[in-house]
Amino acid sequence: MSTDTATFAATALRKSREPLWRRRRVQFAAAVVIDLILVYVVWEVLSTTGVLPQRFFPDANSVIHRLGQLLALPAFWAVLGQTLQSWGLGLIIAGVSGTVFGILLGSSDRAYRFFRVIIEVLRPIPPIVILPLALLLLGVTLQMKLLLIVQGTFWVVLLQAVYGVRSVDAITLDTAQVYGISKVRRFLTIQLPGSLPLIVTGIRIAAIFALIVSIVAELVGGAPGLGNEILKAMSTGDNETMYALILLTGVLGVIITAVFSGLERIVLFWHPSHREVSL
Amino acid sequence: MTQSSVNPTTQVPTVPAVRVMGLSKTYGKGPAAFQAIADISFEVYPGEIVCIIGPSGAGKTTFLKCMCGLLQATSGAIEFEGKQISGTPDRLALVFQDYGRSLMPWLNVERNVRLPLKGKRLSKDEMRLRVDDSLRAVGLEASAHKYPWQLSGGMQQRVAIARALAYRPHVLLMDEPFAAVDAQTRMDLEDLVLKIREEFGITILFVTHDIEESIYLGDRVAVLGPAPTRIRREVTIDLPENRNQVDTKTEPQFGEYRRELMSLLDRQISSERS
Amino acid sequence: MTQSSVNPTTQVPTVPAVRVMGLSKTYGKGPAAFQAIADISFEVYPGEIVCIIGPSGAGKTTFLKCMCGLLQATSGAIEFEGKQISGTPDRLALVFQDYGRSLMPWLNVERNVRLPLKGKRLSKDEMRLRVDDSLRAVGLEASAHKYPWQLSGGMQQRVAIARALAYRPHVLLMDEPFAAVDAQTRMDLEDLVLKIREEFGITILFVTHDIEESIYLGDRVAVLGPAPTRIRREVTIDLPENRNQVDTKTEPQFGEYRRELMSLLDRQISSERS
Amino acid sequence: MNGVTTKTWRVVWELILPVALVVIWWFWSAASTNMYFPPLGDILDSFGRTWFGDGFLQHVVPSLRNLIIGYMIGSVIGIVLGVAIGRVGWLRWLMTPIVEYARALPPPALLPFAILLLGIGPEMQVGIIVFGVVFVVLLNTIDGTRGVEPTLDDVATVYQIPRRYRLTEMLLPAASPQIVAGLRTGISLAVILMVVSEMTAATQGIGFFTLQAQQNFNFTDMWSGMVLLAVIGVLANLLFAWFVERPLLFWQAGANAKR
Amino acid sequence: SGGNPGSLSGGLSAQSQSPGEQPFTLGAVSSISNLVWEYAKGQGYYSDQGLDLKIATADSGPALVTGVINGTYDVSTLAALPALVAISKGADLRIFNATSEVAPRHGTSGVLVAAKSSITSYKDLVGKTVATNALTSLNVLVTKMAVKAAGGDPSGIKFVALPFKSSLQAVAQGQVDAAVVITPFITQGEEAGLRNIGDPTADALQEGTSYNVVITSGKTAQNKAAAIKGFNQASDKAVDKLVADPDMIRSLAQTESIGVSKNDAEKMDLPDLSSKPVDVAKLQALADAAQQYGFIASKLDVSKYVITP
Ligand SMILES: Nc1ncnc2c1ncn2[C@@H]1O[C@H](COP(=O)(O)OP(=O)(O)OP(=O)(O)O)[C@@H](O)[C@H]1O
Ligand SMILES: Nc1ncnc2c1ncn2[C@@H]1O[C@H](COP(=O)(O)OP(=O)(O)OP(=O)(O)O)[C@@H](O)[C@H]1O
Ligand SMILES: [Mg+2]
Ligand SMILES: [Mg+2]
Repeated sequence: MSTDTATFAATALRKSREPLWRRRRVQFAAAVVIDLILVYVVWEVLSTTGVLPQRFFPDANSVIHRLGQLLALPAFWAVLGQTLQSWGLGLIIAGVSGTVFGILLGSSDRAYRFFRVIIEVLRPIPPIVILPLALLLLGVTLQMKLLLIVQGTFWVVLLQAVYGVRSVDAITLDTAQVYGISKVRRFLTIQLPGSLPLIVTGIRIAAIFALIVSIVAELVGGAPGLGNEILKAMSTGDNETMYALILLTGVLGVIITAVFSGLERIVLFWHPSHREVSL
Repeated sequence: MTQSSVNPTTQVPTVPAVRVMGLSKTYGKGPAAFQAIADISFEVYPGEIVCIIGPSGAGKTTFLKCMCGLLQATSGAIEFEGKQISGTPDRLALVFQDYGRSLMPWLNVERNVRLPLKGKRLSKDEMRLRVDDSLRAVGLEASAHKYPWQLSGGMQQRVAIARALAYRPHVLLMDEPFAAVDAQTRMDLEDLVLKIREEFGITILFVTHDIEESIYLGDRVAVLGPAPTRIRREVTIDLPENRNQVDTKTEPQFGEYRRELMSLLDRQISSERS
Repeated sequence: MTQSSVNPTTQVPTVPAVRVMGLSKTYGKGPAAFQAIADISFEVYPGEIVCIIGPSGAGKTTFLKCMCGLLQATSGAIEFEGKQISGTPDRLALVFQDYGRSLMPWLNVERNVRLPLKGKRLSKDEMRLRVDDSLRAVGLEASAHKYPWQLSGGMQQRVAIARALAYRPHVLLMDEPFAAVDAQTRMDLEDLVLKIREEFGITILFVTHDIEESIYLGDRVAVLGPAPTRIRREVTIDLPENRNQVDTKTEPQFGEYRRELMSLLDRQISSERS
Repeated sequence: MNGVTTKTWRVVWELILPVALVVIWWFWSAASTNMYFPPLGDILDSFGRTWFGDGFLQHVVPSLRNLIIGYMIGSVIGIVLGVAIGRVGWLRWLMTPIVEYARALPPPALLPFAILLLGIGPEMQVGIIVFGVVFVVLLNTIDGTRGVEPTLDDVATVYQIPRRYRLTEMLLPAASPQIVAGLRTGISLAVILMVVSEMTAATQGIGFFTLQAQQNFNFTDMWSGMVLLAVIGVLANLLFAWFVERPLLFWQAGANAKR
Repeated sequence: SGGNPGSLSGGLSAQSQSPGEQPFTLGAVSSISNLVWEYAKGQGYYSDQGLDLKIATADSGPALVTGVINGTYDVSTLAALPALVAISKGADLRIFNATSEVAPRHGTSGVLVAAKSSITSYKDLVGKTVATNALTSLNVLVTKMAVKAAGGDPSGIKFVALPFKSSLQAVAQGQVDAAVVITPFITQGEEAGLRNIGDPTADALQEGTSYNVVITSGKTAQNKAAAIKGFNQASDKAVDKLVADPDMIRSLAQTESIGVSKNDAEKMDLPDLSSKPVDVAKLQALADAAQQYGFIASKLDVSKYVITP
């Protein structure tokens, strides 16, 4: 889709000349700021009125203060890097393989039926439960984290891709068949783009899952990373650090989503939800 | 469409380009089953244009879809250029009635037209030439970089036609291809159809609701009855070659055919309604 | 369509049913902008049928969509029954050119037709009556329980028409509504349009590519030029009331109008192409 | 083709792979002395003992109850919020960051907070499940309702279809392929969260039993818990396919089927 | 609990490897006892033995045991009970060092109840809900033993697993009746107005019982005997220094890697550190008790698994 990408780049350039408020990034940033203020106010109110007892749940200021301290530590960034490394690798593995298998299974009812039971058996197995086995086989390693992340996210992407393929308009597929378009090309130019709307949702969900699972793998399995720090803070009762880190994972989620939404607008420019409605 | 590498086929051929034998099609099973095609047999020879007319819901689209392997016929057989087919035959193109949905919304006009040419061992230049030629032929050269959802209905339909033309099929099936274009463009496109038949010797099956169009274009016109459909009558159109919009349509014979086909359709429909 | 609770409107009206003033429409912004409508002003009086013809891609669909508030006009104003509107006016119906996509695939034919009646304070019986009546009028009473994807193109289009009829609008906009139906059905539907105008005094704006159809149905025919479009000419059709397919179309005046409109369109298109 | 034999063949076809894998597992593990990978025979033994005895009432019933309640509540909230957020511009603008924010919080790390708010007991466990399911369904619903075919939207506008019918007859069905995908992902997530929610503060439940077995180095029991989770997953998905997916998406299957 | 600048970073104080030192990994759950290893490492005791020690934090006994068995960790430190349970299930483990043993004073663990609670003694726990960090933990065993010794029926107590901090909160909010916690949570609980009714570890176990141990796998014990010996010596040296200097413990507890708040560190009961070798007989008694309360299925001969490096 390289030519198309060029077209988008052109569109994006054009967009930059739009008035400030019409730019999505500006709107998003504004919403983030407003939301932060809202959350902060609610949190403070709950703390001061005692709904959240301060002994067990720190107030907003001290958590923010703590987060500020953490951000200044170089060691903190190293930890964050470890979490993000496993997140990125795991997501790529699960995203690519889930998309490919999903489209293959979605376009062949027979293949789907062949693997159906196995998929349904493996899918709901919680990463936490297979953790000891992963630990045993792979030790506290990056591979162990990746195994858990892929187990936690592969199925999401796979399933969305299966549903995505099924939602591709039958007439576009008929067109491909009539014009003798080869299977490979059909996959790349019709089934993939046609099912992208659902796959993209799947990958967005998976991106967050992957983050959650890598943190859980660190928290429960002892791999280094943000989760491990949460665990340490939890076991010494250091609530400020614990909630500062949890707060941070949420922020990571927002950042990840912002990035993915941007990508999505590029890839799905043609879809009704992204067409530039020129009203 | 300025090239002329293929000789026009004018001699009488022996092997039919398409041969349909005892085709029938029933949708669904059990009590919900619906028989669309009762029994159709006929032949089309290379370079012929056969028009198909019939009431709405007769089974014309169903018939075309069976011919190109998109639907599995319930019984009967289809031969293409002498060989019985299963699946979609090579070098066949179909202009869908549902033109809007047959275009990929993620590709612009040019890339939609080019899509079927990919992987067909054409040089880049050849490909571009074909795409440009056929877009020009349907009057869309200025909209090559628009996306389908930025086009009017008639323009979308013309993109679908351009795609079929660029493909240079041996057999071209067209399902009400000019339904959404204006009168003038329609005439131009009709002449385009005659021209490409002349130039490339393409065999064409053409479904239309416009009786005059069917006479103007067709070597023969097949009239279908209401579902479950059969061929009620095949009318051979004996108008001079080198047809043109003004002279051909004013010939007295044209009016004759018009009346004949009209009454054929009319009778059926009133019998269906009674 | 057997009821006649509304009086036919025959006296000369003073307030136009629809009034369009200086309408223009540009899609997109900046260098990619495309002006579809340059400047359109005109009026339609209650009970009138105005046909709109023009080349493919002129801006006819865009115009209808602006009129019913689906698209925001770039400039200009629209009045319905004397009141300037923003948004969609009440009791207006549109038969979409994209008929296939305008039906809900999860509702069967009957429920598709009934959908707009819901929440309109109609009794169950009244609703059923209207749905049945309009399905019968388009000849689909036998397919009431089929789903849109089980219908032929022409049948889908007729469902869309039935939906508009059952809604009993004051103003009915139709965008090439008979493009996919056969000649005979088309004539029946044309007469149906005349009949409901007669019965309910509906005001109708009718986009078509069929010049004869526009003359047969219209009190006036507006000819649009290519995009960016304006009204090139409004031709008032002075044929006797009580039109019918055989007599009206053979009147010499009919031929006159036909030639006039043809040449109007023709000239535009050739000037566009040069 | 005979309808009965096709059906039989279908079932056989679906069972080839799982049966083959189980057989391989059986023989591969039969002589195992590794405490982490006990023989399949032992696992099935433990399965029968654990889940068909008192364990059924003690562990399976409360877990399933939490699972079902949590899943239902989560799905409903997800769909309702999703439709609202998907269709109302300013709401989407305002809510996107919060939704994305909350979604990224790892449930195990949230346990202390959940305990603080909901105490210990079924409410907390249901709450954790709801929290997870909501976001998956929500996201899919938002995307689904935003991608509705524009012509259908136009139909609703022109015919001034009242909001509630627009919702029930148009938006929800149009978005249903995507919503169903979300609901389906939500099932496995709910099972996972059921286990997570029983990590702490639980005294019963399938997850509790499984994690407890793991804590006690009872790997045979742990495997039998995993087998049960898998069985629940399969059954839940089957029920879903039969009672939700088929009736809801019949039109899509019909429109896209090769007839 | 007040904020504690820089308490993040425990496992990640850049583990640069000096040339010639053998990498050696210790698995541990995050706990105050870890200050021993941090201290020894900081003082260079391990380097003196030619070891480059890396401390990895895991969240549970099984994770530590698994890590030792597959060789991810050379050694792990954990409570004696889960180690014994793992051995009884067939894990190939060796116990070689006691890091904490029951001291003649109270303060190792505590049973905290709400100030207004009617519970005043172990016996009152019968029929109540008690929170503690894990169900297969020493806390559960000793609480049951203490209740039995006080004449109650321990099977009538309902235990739930909660992180220590949450269990304090649960007691304060009345969601559970009592919480069994260890230092420094005892202090935290008391500060929050909870009442401590006793130290079941000290009450139930013989003085000198090793309740925290260091384990390794049978294979590592053979292959890396010298390294283990070095580790043992360095750790013992650190414990001896620390036991002699309680203020050092309090200040170490506040360092980044341990993360106890200043307030808690100053008021908390000191952890029972020990450099003595494992007392096999007392550990056997613990194993027998574990068997009696159902943690271990059959009689376990502890002496087979205790080694002296
Ligand atoms: N998927 C389907 N399931 C059941 N019946 C169907 C299906 N598709 C088409 N039909 C029925 O088959 C008949 C023939 O349909 P077809 O589309 O071939 O008609 P057509 O001749 O092309 O009509 P038109 O001129 O209106 O396009 C119709 O009555 C239609 O209702
Ligand atoms: N969303 C859009 N963005 C940009 N251009 C558009 C868009 N929609 C329509 N156009 C352009 O506006 C012009 C008018 O389109 P419109 O659909 O109104 O034509 P029409 O008169 O209805 O033609 P037809 O008879 O073929 O249906 C076309 O040239 C088309 O390319
Ligand atoms: Mg058709
Ligand atoms: Mg149009």
